[in-house]
Amino acid sequence: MSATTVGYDDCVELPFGSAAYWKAFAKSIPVGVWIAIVLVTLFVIAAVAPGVLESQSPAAQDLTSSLGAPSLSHLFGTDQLGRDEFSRVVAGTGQSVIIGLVATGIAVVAAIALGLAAGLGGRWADAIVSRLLEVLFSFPILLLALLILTIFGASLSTEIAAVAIGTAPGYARMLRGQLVAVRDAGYVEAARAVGHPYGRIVSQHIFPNAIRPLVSLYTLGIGQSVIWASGLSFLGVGPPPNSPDWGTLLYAGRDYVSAAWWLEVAPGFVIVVLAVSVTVIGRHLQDRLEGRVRVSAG
Amino acid sequence: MSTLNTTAGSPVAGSVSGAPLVRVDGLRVSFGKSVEDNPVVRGVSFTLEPGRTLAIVGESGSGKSVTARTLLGLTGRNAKIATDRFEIHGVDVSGYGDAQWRKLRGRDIGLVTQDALVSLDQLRQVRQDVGEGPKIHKTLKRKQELFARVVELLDQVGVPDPAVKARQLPHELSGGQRQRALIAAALALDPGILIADEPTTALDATVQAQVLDLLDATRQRGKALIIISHDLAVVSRLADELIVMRRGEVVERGDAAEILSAPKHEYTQKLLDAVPSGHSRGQRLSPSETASQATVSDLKVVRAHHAKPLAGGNLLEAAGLVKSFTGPDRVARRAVDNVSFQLKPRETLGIVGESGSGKSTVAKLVLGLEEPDEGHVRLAGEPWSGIKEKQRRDRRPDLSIIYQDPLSSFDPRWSVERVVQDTVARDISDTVGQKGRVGELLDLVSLPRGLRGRRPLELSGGQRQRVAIARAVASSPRVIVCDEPVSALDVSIQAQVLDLLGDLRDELDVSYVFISHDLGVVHHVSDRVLVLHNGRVVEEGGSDEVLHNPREEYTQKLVSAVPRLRISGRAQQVA
Amino acid sequence: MAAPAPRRRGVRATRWLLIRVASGVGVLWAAATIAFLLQTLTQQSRARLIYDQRVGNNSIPSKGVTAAINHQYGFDNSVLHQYVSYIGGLVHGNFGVSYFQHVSVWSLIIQQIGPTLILTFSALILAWVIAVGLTLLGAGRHNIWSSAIANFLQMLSASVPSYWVGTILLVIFAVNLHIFPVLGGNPLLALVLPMITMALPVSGFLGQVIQDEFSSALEQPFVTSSRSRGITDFGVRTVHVLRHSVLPGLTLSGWAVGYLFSNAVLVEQVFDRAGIGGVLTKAASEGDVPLATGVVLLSAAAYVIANIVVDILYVFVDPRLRA
Amino acid sequence: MDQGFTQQDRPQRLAAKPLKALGLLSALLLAVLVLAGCASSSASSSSGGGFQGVTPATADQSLGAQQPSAGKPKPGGTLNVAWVQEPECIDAQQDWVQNGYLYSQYYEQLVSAAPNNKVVPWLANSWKVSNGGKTYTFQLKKNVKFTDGTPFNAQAVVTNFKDWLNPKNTADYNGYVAVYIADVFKSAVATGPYTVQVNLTKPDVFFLDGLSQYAFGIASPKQLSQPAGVQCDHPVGTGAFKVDKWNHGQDIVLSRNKNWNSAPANERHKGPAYLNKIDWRFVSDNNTRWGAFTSGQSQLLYDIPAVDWKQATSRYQVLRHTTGANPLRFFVAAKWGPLKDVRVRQAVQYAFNDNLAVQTAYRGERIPNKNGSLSPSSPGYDNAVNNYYNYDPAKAEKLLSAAGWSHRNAQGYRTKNGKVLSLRLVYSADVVADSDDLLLFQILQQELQKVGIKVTLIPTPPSQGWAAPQDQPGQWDLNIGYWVGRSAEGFHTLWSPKLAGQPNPNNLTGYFDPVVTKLINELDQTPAGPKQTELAHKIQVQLVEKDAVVLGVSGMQVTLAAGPKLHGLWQSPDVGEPVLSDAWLSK
Repeated sequence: MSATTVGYDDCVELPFGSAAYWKAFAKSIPVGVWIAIVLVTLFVIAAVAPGVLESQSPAAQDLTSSLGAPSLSHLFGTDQLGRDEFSRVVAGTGQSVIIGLVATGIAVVAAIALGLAAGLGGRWADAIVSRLLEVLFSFPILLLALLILTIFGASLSTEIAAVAIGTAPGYARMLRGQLVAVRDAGYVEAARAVGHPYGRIVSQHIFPNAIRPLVSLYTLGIGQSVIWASGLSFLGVGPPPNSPDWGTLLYAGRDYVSAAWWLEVAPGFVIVVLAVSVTVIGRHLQDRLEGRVRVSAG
Repeated sequence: MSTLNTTAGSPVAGSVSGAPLVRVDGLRVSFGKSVEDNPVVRGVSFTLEPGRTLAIVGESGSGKSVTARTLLGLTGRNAKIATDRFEIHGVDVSGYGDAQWRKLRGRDIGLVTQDALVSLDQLRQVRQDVGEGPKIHKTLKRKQELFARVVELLDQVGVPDPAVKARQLPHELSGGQRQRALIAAALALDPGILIADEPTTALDATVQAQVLDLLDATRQRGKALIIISHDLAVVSRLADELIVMRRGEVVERGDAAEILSAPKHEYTQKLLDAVPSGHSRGQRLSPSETASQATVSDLKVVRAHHAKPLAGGNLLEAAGLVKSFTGPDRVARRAVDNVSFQLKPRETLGIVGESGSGKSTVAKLVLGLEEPDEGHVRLAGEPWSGIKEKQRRDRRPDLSIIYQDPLSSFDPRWSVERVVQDTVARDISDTVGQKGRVGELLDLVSLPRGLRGRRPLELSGGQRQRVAIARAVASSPRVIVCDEPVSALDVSIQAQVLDLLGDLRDELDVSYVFISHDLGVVHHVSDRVLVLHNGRVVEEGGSDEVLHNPREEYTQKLVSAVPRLRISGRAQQVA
Repeated sequence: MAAPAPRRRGVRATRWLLIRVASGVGVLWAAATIAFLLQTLTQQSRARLIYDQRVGNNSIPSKGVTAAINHQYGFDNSVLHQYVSYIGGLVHGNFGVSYFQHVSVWSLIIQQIGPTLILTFSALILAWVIAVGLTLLGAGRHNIWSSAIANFLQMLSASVPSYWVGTILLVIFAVNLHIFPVLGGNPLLALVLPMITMALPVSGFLGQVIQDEFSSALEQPFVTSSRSRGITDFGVRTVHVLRHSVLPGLTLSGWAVGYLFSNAVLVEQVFDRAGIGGVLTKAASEGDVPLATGVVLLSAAAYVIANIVVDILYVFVDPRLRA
Repeated sequence: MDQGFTQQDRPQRLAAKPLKALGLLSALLLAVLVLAGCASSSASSSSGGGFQGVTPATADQSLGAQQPSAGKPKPGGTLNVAWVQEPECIDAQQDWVQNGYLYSQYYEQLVSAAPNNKVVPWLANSWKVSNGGKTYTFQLKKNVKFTDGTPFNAQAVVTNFKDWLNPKNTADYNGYVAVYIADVFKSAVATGPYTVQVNLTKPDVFFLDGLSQYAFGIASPKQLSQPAGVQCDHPVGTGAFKVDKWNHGQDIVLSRNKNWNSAPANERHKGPAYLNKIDWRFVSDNNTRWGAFTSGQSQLLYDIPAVDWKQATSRYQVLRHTTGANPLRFFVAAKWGPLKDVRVRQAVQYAFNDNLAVQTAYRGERIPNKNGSLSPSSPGYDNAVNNYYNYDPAKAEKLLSAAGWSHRNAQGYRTKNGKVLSLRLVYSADVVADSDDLLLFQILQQELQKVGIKVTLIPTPPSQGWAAPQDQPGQWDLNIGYWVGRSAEGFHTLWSPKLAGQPNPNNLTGYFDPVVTKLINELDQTPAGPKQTELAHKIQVQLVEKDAVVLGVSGMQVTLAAGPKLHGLWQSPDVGEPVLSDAWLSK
């Protein structure tokens, strides 16, 4: 027998909330995750208060300096109308991030409803919802989104709905699996043996534990949603071409990729940075929730 | 079992004849920055001669497995190793690189690890793993030759139907067959040295005995054997020499028989004392400093609130329990078949059985977590099975459980305090009162106060089991079902937990249904014993009666298979 | 215990496959139902849509014309009648008629599905090659930097919009360096850039699961056990560990087919390749509902088939499932 | 055999949001024109109803590098063409102008468009106008066969007329044809095997102009009898090329019609085309299309991306044709909203810096034109009208203040009674407006913002077809569009209150001025000459100067770039189609 018990007697318990705790907490976060947090903070600032980051008005045209290469005064260069591309990217953050947040949010909420029905609703509910998920899963996400846009017409809300519908089955399936696993977990049995009512067991144990991975998945999903949504804009079937989101900038920049590469590279780069940042944070959250990262002195 | 043929594999190039097979002086191993940085092995020395068996004994974290692996150059990439002298076949191997070690592995030294299910590649046929050594070392190139050798090896280690089994997957073999196959794989190139690292852990007692016989036969044919174990009984059967390790250090070494009969070091003594058996009944297994410090009287008061007076003589009564499960092949199997027993107040009923005997299912039926197909359970004279969960809920505090794996029975998000509080909350509504009671309970099981804010994952195995016990007694139950509560623990921790359970029985006036595969443990704790086999009760009676003088053949086999400490003059027997 | 007779095993396998196929057909039936319901939800009058596209201007159709179109396309039947004839048509491979191209949806798609399938599956294979190659080289090494870099690369490639990478690759390697054709040309050469573009994100996702599993399999006792028989590091990685780590990758591959189909729509657009992507985008932007639905349904079918294949491969890789 | 076809059912209201078309003639063509006279021997080369002479400033051009002299034309080879939009159907019954370029490769009309608004013989060798301009008698070419072997004769022409104008025949009904002739068409009768007589209800001086356009291509009667789906994929004409295969989503392969003997009078060489095959690829993406062209994979590029215009003109031979009829312009809502006030409409005119906007958005590819009522390439175009509203923001501000929009809010927008002066600019994304047009809108947005007018851009998605609610009356204030044709017949198409007996669907503004209507009626019956010019002038002044119901942007320019190996390319004066029967490839 190799009982893999690790002695934690060396660890000094830190009171939650103390200065020392926070210091240790900060130390337990790797540098890469810190960078990601800083970047995401910048994105949040750009979304909430774009004026802070914009070096000039994103709409200010200067037709005499159109298609200027990146420089100190124009970090991402200027576009066809001499507008500062950096400011335009900043201005587009709000809508893009909202698409990501809302689409993923709707997907997660729908997934929770479906997942709960399947995971806890009994054999029939499980069978029906699981089949439904399998069916939804069989529709490739972008194709389903395009079909929805075909039928309901292109608009920002349809796009968000399409991305949400496309991504929800993935979350729901995961949540269902999680619920089923948690339902049979030892601590649920232990709680039953104590004599707690089932409702309390669901709310205290099953749901919180099953939902945990969704927190990090939600984070990971935001990046993918932004990518899908910008893909729809790229196909020209997303929101109106003059809306300020990144996908539209990419779509507009494509014509200029030879003449003014920065118009294509900059918004794409920003999407990648956002997606990677939230992925890094999401994975770190995953590690934390699964207990792979601990806050301790030493 | 046919004799193993010794078509000797070639020894190390340049080996010095007459030199010991292995000679290690001052072995130090560390996984830190340097060999001095928090070493896990701190100066181990031994020599190994042909036909001799060296046993290395210790609890987890003693460094015994690391020591064994160092002999194969498998300590790990980031291990720092230093020796004063390190020779195999008289050749200095201290500076060997991986390529040089590879030539030794399998050919000169074979390794048998524990838990054959995961030590064999589950995605490959048994023959592929068994024949891997000859294939890698290119001693047998033709497919037919290789297969013939595999069949021969499997036959030699006593795997029935070897030609068929060779083509099966590990999970299609029984546990014993797998362990034999693993030994066959280690013997494939006929190495002079065989290292067996916990070779019988996780095996049922009867199978364990067979595997030990097999290893013994190997040794008798001139192999040198190094056996690593936490179990002194296992070791006592085979070892010529014994090394006892603790925290990387050798605390005692010498002739096995001498050490076991007259241990010089107190740690060795403690280990020997900690082994539970029929003889240890009523005695403490661990030094007494871990005894509970709580004032138990408070706890008894709580009990009075909800315990109904006992009607009739039996606290718990199971009659004709039957439970079937449908397997993936849609065939229903009876996991429990006509099991009946009674439990009287302050009594401990031991339920013994090997894996698959249905003992855990009995636990679930007793707890009312599963409904029996037939038969019934009564608790304190009132029906416990066949009623609605709602009706059971109020009476659940009378019954609680301690699991083998406490970790999975704790919500991973919750602190130790909250885990216990969750149970307390049934009876006490105000938070201050709950916290106070939790404190008392954790004091009762002697869990250090500093650990109470931690999550279960951050505790050691013994600490976790203490939390589980605190939770189990929190509702002041009349009956606690203990399902293999000490199987995952080191022997000294096991001793502490068993002592704690014993103390609580006396102090809290509870009865136990104690389920275990370990006859020694069951004998130590139980007043009466129930022997289960394939879901049926084979034998029942007072524990001394059943375990000393078993009437049924199965029980006899079970009892005789238990490894005993073979100590001259101290003639200890487990059962 | 004797091995089951081969014939019995064959019968069982056939039965398993039949059940699997039947459930796949069930999924497709449900998918078709959903697709049908979506079609009936089309916001505009479908007759108006057809009329508009046909006349190419914004005149208003007379009632007679509308009725003629409604009759021609069967929109004047009850929903149930439409549903029955739609599903009935699907059974016979009739996906309806394109509103604007007047030919059967099936014939339009069948012309285009080939290049998409080639692109999708070659990208999947390339993704596997990249993921497995990097894993064999990098996973479980104790060099923190190399695993951190590998990890980062995987996250990066999973976070990069394919159309963006595609555009950049196209401009650099085709438009400017002329290494690959911009349009058409040698079909193999023309496949290279789109294939890489498609494979990148999938290799990131695949790499993550394969590598995770690979690393944990590398810690398994059977690895130590095999090493104790003298196997080389490379040997243990390829002979033992790889097979274990491939399993979650296979599961993911079923999903990846859908993901690749999605990305094919974008990548085909970027590289102006033939394929269902162009058909769908055009159908979507014009409102050619039967065509869009047909593409989506056939992709669902491809997904279902791919998952059956994955299940079969799974059994192939994991012999435990054969019993 | 006097089978005729009398139009009984008037076609439904037709037509259109302006078509993105391009017609033009190249300067090369001018030089070659003379040939037309020789080639048409007995043809009564009559002029169409249009005007004589071309405004020099807007002459079609051959720009950029001249092709090196490549010696004598060599037959053979495959021409790779990089085009933009792929049609739904490629038979002539789908009248989208993007299809027109293709049709011209395999369909032929009775008459051919020639420079200076002339028409010259094509499938008709000659024609006579009689009955006071109400009867046209065409003598057809003999021994001409459709590429499916069907003989071309009078009956075939009658069948085409019949099908074009029969709204019940949904497969063959031709909305574009209807717009042109439904108001005057009475019947088409085969008066001999090779004689067709077309009777009109009243004289129409633009009738021949209409017949010269791509939509009037004569299809094989056998083709017309096929179901819609077959026709869609397999058009059959008499042209220099025939359709081999349409790989949907990718390309259309055309091959030479070896028996071609029906060249128009303005064709530059005799006998079948030089090119063996044409691979007509659809590459909607600007980048890829340009890349395919510069890498030499395509020898002929359509619609040069504005951003590459400079490079194209400096490195390649570039052809540019300005289409006739109506230029690129905004409809200005005169019947509702703030623009109901003519002063506000005029202010918008003054506030729009067309030179800067067009130069920035199109980078030289297009030429600014503020006269939104008539294309600069159309005879009769009045340049004075173009200059009437020269950029003058100060005047704009004055007009707005005078109109009561004198207050400004915090954002700087003008208000009246608390209402912001706000305009909705509606455009059909990707169909009418491309990404370059979008830049133009954004510049206009900024220009108008400077004088205190707020502009919101509202795209109508392609999936809403031509019935977008945003295009309905009252839902927009500025609406971009163009109408491609040959010349002043565009007035009739856009500004007549009725078209083919129905309220005019091409006019979204609801503005129908009785004075203008009267002038248009007069114009349609007035042969070319000073009187006609005078009428056209009056209409332009009324529409632009007085009522400001259109805001001109630029002419509609159709651009082609030819690779170094492609020679002999020219653009038809119809809508600027590349004439590939004269083109050839050097090694």
